[in-house]
Amino acid sequence: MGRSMGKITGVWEENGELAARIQCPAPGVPAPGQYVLASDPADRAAALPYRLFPTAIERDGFSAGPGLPRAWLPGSVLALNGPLGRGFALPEAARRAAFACLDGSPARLRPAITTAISRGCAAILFSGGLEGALDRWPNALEVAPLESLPEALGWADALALAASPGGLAGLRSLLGWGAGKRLPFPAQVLVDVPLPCGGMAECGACAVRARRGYRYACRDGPVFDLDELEW
Amino acid sequence: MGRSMGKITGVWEENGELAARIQCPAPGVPAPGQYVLASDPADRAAALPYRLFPTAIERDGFSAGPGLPRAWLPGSVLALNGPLGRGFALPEAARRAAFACLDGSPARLRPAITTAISRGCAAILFSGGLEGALDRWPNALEVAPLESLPEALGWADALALAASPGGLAGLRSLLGWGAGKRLPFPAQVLVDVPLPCGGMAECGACAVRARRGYRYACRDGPVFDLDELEW
Amino acid sequence: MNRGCGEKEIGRSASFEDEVSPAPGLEFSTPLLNAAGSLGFSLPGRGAVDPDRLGAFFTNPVSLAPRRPAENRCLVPFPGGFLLHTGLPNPGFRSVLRAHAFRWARMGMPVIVHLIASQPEELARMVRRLEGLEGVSGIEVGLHPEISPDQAARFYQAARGELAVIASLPPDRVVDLGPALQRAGAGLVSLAAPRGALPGPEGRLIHGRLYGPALLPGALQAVAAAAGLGLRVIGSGGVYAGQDGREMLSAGACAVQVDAAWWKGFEIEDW
Amino acid sequence: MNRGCGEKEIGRSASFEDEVSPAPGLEFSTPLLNAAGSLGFSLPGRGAVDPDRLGAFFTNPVSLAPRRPAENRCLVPFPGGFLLHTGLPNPGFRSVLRAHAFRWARMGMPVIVHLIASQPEELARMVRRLEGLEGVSGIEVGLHPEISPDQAARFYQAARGELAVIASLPPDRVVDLGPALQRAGAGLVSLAAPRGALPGPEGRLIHGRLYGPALLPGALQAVAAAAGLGLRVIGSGGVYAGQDGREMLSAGACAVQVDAAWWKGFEIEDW
Ligand SMILES: Cc1cc2nc3c(=O)[nH]c(=O)nc-3n(C[C@H](O)[C@H](O)[C@H](O)COP(=O)(O)OP(=O)(O)OC[C@H]3O[C@@H](n4cnc5c(N)ncnc54)[C@H](O)[C@@H]3O)c2cc1C
Ligand SMILES: Cc1cc2nc3c(=O)[nH]c(=O)nc-3n(C[C@H](O)[C@H](O)[C@H](O)COP(=O)(O)OP(=O)(O)OC[C@H]3O[C@@H](n4cnc5c(N)ncnc54)[C@H](O)[C@@H]3O)c2cc1C
Ligand SMILES: Cc1cc2nc3c(=O)[nH]c(=O)nc-3n(C[C@H](O)[C@H](O)[C@H](O)COP(=O)(O)O)c2cc1C
Ligand SMILES: Cc1cc2nc3c(=O)[nH]c(=O)nc-3n(C[C@H](O)[C@H](O)[C@H](O)COP(=O)(O)O)c2cc1C
Ligand code: FES
Ligand code: FES
Repeated sequence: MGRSMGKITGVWEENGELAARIQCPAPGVPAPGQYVLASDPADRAAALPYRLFPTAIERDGFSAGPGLPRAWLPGSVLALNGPLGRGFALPEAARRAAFACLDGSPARLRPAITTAISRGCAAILFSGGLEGALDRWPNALEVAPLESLPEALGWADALALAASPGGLAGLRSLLGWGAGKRLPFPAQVLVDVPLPCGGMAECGACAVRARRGYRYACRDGPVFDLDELEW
Repeated sequence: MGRSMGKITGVWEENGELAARIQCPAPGVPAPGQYVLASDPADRAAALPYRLFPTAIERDGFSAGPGLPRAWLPGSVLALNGPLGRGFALPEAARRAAFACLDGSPARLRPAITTAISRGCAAILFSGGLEGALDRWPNALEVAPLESLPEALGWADALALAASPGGLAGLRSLLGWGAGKRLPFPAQVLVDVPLPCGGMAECGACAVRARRGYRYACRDGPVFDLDELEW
Repeated sequence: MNRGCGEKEIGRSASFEDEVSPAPGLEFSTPLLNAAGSLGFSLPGRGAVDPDRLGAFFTNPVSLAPRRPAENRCLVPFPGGFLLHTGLPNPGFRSVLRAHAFRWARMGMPVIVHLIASQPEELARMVRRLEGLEGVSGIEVGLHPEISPDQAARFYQAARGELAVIASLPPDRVVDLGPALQRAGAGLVSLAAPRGALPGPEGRLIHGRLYGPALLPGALQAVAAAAGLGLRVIGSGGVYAGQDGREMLSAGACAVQVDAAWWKGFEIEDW
Repeated sequence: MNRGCGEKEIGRSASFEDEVSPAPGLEFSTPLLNAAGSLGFSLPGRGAVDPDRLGAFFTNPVSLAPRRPAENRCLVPFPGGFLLHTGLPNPGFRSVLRAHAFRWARMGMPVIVHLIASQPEELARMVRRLEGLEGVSGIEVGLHPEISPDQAARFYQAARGELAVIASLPPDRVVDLGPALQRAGAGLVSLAAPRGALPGPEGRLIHGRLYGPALLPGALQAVAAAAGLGLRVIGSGGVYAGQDGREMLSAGACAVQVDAAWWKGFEIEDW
């Protein structure tokens, strides 16, 4: 889609931080796992656009946050660049999807979870905790502590993760899964790295170590097949 | 008074900019023409405190602005330093007070005007315009265009000005008043200069050229007897 | 103070309507440029930047051998800006040419290739190869932050040849590197992003390049210092609006590079 | 890298509980200091700063002759900071002594007098007069932004005598002035506010000192550079919170000066 203008139509607090709903043209709405770069043209002090991952997706907009700038008030106009990158593509045939948030906010997994459940898939979210109001999560979602993620190995037929590179480095030991060994089902991971240029500059800030060399999360990700990466 | 904590109890727009009411301990309330330095402890990016001139004075607080930071929302806590400096001291006996705003916002003169009127003094404000809602100004106030300020020379028995150093430099030609000649009544001027240190550092940013050398507006002003200054 | 790039403009600053000739053989149709590293190796697609409004295109930094991203790469925000440490990853000179030279030939504006090298000989090898290339009008030589004045002069001399050469100075080294470069024959310089240090995500101090509107005052000072030495200077640092660019021209720059502001959505139309 | 001030601390950074001895004859009860120009000629009243928590007091800059405010004095904000041009007004050395020397004697902490001079002889005259004065433990010598390495060494030598001498370096001159000062015998430096330029209220470019949290990355870089040369360095620039000061100590500073953050209401208690 590229550049468009968006408008903040609502803000609220989640865990003491600002979250917002942003209205934008339909082609500007990101799919689960994609991102949008947003700037408030009135904020002269901002050096970079904000990286927004959708936490809820609608036809004419999406929600993002928590962690947005306090100065983003309802009515604010935003310059948007997106949707950018590759989102989640869980197998259509998946019937038991495990989701795991290794660090950061699990809200970034919410649209992928909602999509899976709406396809009739059973879903468990393994996470340190659920942020925000419980009513923002689908009723059908089961939630389990992150430590029990190894149990997903026997149950699930697909896995979607969100993790920083550091969190990803701890995945094998969390699962008790031997070095080099592949998981028994398709797995994808949304990698949490800075995305300052969104690919415009090939700046390299978003580089993620892959099996062969590096991948740039802004363009090749931010969602990768787990086996593409070094983990 | 020195340091205290204040709280924003209301915000509104005047001419498209933010104005606010700040609640604080009674000894922290500035008199007309005095100032308070305020910082929002949550605003890590702010390099300096904001200089607040009261635009309305109450027992437990004051109003300030327009021009305050957008991030100052109702409920925000502010670290206050003040009241600082010397305010207006119009002669008790004055019966016909002229007020003139040579540049900037006339709202800084409002508390002095309200005080004069409450003492039974007639008041005319010479100003390029009235900012904000008319109902914030006393009904008894007469308003006249700045160009008619020379008429005050025949009518008034006291004058209170607000001006930047540049505005003050144009006063004699505005009045058609010969170089070195004194006005026929007591006159004071609130000089609009940066007040970054509030006197703490003798930084000199607020220096105002006086008849003899310089005066520091943060400590010797910001309100000066007009004849103290070079004008 | 040298306040223009072309001979005609001595004595007044360039404006964004002007064509400028900062060095023999180099013509910018407008003084608005991009900084190396801000728009990739050739212009990105999606119409993010209108090529007709750009006076020249500066490529990402290119080294002879491929460079991988730094192990401890990171981005650290601070009030008014951010620190970026990437290690300047690039696929190396040959791969860059293979993927982008045909685009440079069709870009419709002068292409300046930004080169980084550890040795003057390395630099010379790359420059000689670029001299034959269609579309390439000049090279910008990245000088590393702690280079000595003698070394800087040697790098400059190694780069001289058929192409226009722009020495990219660390802005805090203008005063001590400028005269040495002038003696070596350099008349045109640009300003690299200043370096700084902040604790990274793991708490250790990371050194990196600084970007953001907070950099403008330091950049204007460096532009004025370079112009004061009699250098023609392409300014950069903290330019986030047309007004910032005009200030830089008034301060003595002959052209202005916009860097990370493109990422925020800098609009050429604002100028 | 020299990571402490006192002999005992080589190899680990100072913390805010430490007493530090940055130079022979100089003892700071804590590494938290104020920068010259931030708290006046002697401590302001009203309890704005708790003198018991400050390791030493640095006076405003003092020149031999009185200095009037610059005609074009001004303050220009920018994202993350502000530019201040005042011309360093002060009533001159004799008047400052008359008004403040008796306070320095009773301050209960080392007093460091910041001196600015156009000539080494001028500096020497002021230093000799201060040597007898009760309470004064050292002097900080302001070096002007465009000084040559030789001149800087001459200023340092003129100041040497009975008092501890701290050379206040422009932060962008650490690399080229540091070695010259070391050869002249200087072991202890501090960092002046960096200079920058922005258009003033009348549109003309104003050069001045820069302050604000946006200056921290450049300051940490300069501290690391000075410590890397083996200098003992008092860091300053952009310190607005205890954490910023601790980063500066980790980067190699032996003590930290807080500047304009006092004006915003910097609380020693936060540390
Ligand atoms: C200011 C500066 C200027 C430099 N200039 C040059 C140059 O001109 N030419 C050159 O060949 N090399 C230069 N270097 C060194 C160069 O940055 C490193 O060699 C490179 O980043 C290492 O990349 P890496 O992925 O191999 O190692 P990394 O894994 O990134 O780092 C290896 C180690 O080096 C340290 N380190 C590396 N880069 C940084 C950094 N930016 N900040 C803090 N610590 C770091 C870390 O402590 C780390 O443990 C410079 C380094 C700095 C800090
Ligand atoms: C970066 C810098 C470093 C300097 N270092 C020294 C020094 O070490 N020793 C020394 O003796 N003098 C130095 N000067 C000059 C000194 O700042 C001026 O002489 C002084 O400010 C003049 O004060 P004034 O009130 O007499 O004149 P002003 O009326 O303030 O200025 C006179 C004219 O000088 C120019 N000017 C003066 N100061 C500035 C400024 N800060 N920014 C932009 N323009 C200015 C203006 O164009 C003005 O028209 C320096 C100036 C600069 C810009
Ligand atoms: C001429 C030049 C040569 C450089 N050579 C190297 C190098 O050989 N190895 C290296 O790790 N970095 C090298 N650098 C990169 C710098 O050290 C630094 O990493 C660069 O400015 C990128 O900034 P960043 O790492 O903060 O992103 C070089 C830089 C320049 C300008
Ligand atoms: C050692 C030293 C000597 C200086 N001498 C003069 C001087 O003689 N005249 C002058 O106008 N400024 C002089 N300056 C002041 C600087 O030019 C500059 O004005 C100072 O750093 C104050 O910054 P500001 O003017 O931006 O506020 C001197 C500064 C230093 C550090
Ligand atoms: S964000 Fe810049 S290359 Fe990916
Ligand atoms: S505001 Fe600093 S001396 Fe007046």
